[in-house]
Amino acid sequence: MIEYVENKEIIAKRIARIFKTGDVVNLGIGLPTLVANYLPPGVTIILQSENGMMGLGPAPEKGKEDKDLTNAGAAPVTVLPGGCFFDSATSFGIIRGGHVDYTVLGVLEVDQEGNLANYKIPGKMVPGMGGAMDLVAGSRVVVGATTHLEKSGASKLKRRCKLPLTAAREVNLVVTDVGYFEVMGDKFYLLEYFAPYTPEWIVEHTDADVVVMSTCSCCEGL
Amino acid sequence: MIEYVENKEIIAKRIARIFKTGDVVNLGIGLPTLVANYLPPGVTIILQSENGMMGLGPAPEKGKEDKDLTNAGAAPVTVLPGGCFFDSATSFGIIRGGHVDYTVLGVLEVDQEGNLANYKIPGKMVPGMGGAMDLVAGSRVVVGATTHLEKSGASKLKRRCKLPLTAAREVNLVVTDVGYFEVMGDKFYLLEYFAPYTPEWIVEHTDADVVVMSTCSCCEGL
Amino acid sequence: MIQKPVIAAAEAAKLVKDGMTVHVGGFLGCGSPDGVLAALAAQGTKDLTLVCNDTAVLDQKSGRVTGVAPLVAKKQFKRMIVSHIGTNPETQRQMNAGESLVELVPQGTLAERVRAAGSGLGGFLTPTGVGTEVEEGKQKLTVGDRVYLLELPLAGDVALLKAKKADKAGNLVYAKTARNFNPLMATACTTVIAEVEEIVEIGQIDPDQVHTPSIFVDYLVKA
Amino acid sequence: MIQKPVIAAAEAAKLVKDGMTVHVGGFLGCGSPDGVLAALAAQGTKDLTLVCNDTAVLDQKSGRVTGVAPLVAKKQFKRMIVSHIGTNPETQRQMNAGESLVELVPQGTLAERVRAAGSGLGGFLTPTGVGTEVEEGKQKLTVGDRVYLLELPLAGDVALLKAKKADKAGNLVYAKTARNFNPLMATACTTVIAEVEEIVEIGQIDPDQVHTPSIFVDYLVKA
Repeated sequence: MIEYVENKEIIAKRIARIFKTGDVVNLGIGLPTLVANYLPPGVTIILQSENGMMGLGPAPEKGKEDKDLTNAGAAPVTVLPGGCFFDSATSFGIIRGGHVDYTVLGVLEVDQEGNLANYKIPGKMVPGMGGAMDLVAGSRVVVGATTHLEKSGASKLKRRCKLPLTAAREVNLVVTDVGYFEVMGDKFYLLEYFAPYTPEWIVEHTDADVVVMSTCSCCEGL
Repeated sequence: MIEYVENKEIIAKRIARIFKTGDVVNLGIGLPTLVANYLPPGVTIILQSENGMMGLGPAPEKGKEDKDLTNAGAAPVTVLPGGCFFDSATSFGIIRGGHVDYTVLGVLEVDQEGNLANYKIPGKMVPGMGGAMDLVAGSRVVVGATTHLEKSGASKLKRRCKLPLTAAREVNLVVTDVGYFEVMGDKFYLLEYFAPYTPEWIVEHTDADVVVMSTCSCCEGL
Repeated sequence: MIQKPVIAAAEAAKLVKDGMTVHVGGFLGCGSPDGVLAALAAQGTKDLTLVCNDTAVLDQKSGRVTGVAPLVAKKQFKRMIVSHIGTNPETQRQMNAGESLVELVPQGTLAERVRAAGSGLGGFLTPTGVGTEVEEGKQKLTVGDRVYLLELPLAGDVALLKAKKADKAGNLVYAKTARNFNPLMATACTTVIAEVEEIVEIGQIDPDQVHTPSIFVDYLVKA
Repeated sequence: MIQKPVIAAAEAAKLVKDGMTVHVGGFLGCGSPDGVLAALAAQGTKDLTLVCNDTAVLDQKSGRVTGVAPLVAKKQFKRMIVSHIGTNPETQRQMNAGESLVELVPQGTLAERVRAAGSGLGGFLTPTGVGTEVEEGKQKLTVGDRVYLLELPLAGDVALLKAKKADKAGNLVYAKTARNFNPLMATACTTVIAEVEEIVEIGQIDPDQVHTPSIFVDYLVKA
């Protein structure tokens, strides 16, 4: 009997391994932001921030914040050498134009058709989509980052999203705290599982069609 | 008996008096370029060049040419203090967006509907429209600058253009070497005549409907 | 080059009249013209339509208030066209209570709509929002094998900008991520007011390094 | 930040294969990547489609030859999508003789079509060309009380740029009117090669003053 325990760190760690040196990546606010902490040694990616910068660096030391330098969540950040700034039309030209290799976003619901809902719970929470709709429509690869189950025990991976969509059929990869999935042809394909969970457990606890790849293996070292 | 003698200088001089301080003006290659030489004292306009600059200055001294600083005709120019450079999309955003107050262009034919033909003589001369179509479609006021008659004696002002149009119904003002016209409601309105020509002579030598304004007067001091 | 009038924030606020559409630069308060916004809040101008990336931050716990948030709190906007209201719960409250109209627009579409207005385009085709609530009421066009939404320009009466530096002619240079929507707003409004930290002589900004050409700017306000 | 390979002009030319679509920066030769263009002329690559503001200057009287003119003279382009050919009579001759296909596009429309390709837009509505030969075969849409043409994106295989300065990461800064189409071409092609006069260390270009972000640039060539 495997007991599910939410683990955001494992999600961030696995996503961080997806990238190769030179990739341009946009990390959403919240869980996706953690990804930057777990890049494998020797891998250098370029972080884009949709409020207008390339080469996003870590948070500044306390007392060294610059009021004119924030990320898309209004938190103080730094710029790495070789980074640059641009206006919002250019920023979304970069995003929509396919010049961002990966966008990593949080998930309210994601379904086997590649639909994503992450911006609105009608009547409850309507923060607005911000840049999410453009990021999901425009980035080369869209990665959903989410705990596998809700607090209620319900699967975050669905047959069909019920919440308003952020974008239709744009999600390529989903990483949860139990496994790593590709979304294609109206199914989730399990590429890797994270011990102690097993492919059987994952199929049973996912409210969608999950195909376990014959190459599916346990991801080591997370 | 008045004999017609071509006079480009008078055209440039009259056009130069149209502007007020602060106007943003684009002067086409050729005759329109002469306008810059005749600005009345105390009037400061800002010249835009569609290849990407604001604050176009005069030609540099011989030997001081900069290979990276030319006008839209590839001639070396200078930039005035307070000028700036931008890319071609921005340049035509400025033009199309109505931020250029006046564009002054040469004319092959201009008609009483405000149609302009100045970019092509089929089978003979096809230089391409360059920026002319955008300038005519986008500028707040479009000024046609032309000698009144062709070498053949034919009127350059027409009832209907026969040559391919640069833009339809966009010309607002026409200045020739005999008078100053406004184009409106499918007619040329004569605002001023230039001695020795008279309103009667102009009406007779224009192959279009010309209404002589009751306020029409002889333009002095050209 | 012509010099632009340098006016006080209160004078700038007077150029904004009841019922106008106001484009405001800034991203969650970073790069907002705070002096002019404070004057506009004090003036109490009403029934405005706001075009801005967001309604900034109104955090009652921390007391943090940025950008247009004070004007939202004073209910000066009857309509807000923005991409994000998540950090200003008062916007959400007014929306839910039907006290003001909030139109949520994807951020890239918002930026491009303002650019289209400023650059004389009648609209553009974007893939963003296809298959979502955003497509409701919009014309869809297929180009190649992809479906796009036709999005329309978004012009305004007054633009309120924040820049780091201006010369006396009104050429602007922005700092870092405080640039954001400011250069776009500058192109799309009848009257453009730039609040700047520093005003230098004409000729002291490298003409290759101007972010907003002077011809877009009507008034300068010293921050 | 990643460094970009610095290659010779001849190596750069090898990245351009027969039949490709090549976007070339420059305006009548000002801001053209002349070294790479010379190598491409020497290489003799054929059946190219050119996207460029113009076919530059080929003046037999003065002997003045700029930009892509040598490639036109060698008939390396089967198709040219440009706004102006008036200063290169050979282009006009090839067009009239049916030896190559010349598509004349209004300059602002050309710039915007390249930008649309680079920024993921499916097209845009422009007033330019309405009521002229340019509207032939194009969809017309009415927005408000104005008629617009729907113009489509124009992407390419290889972009050849000229910049004043690059850092080793590939961030570019252009000089004066040599900027023109270069920053646009950088966004719209699969492979982007920038010929630059000077290459500096990463960190030596002010991040507020970068004209083309490094992520667009694949190769640098020292002019």
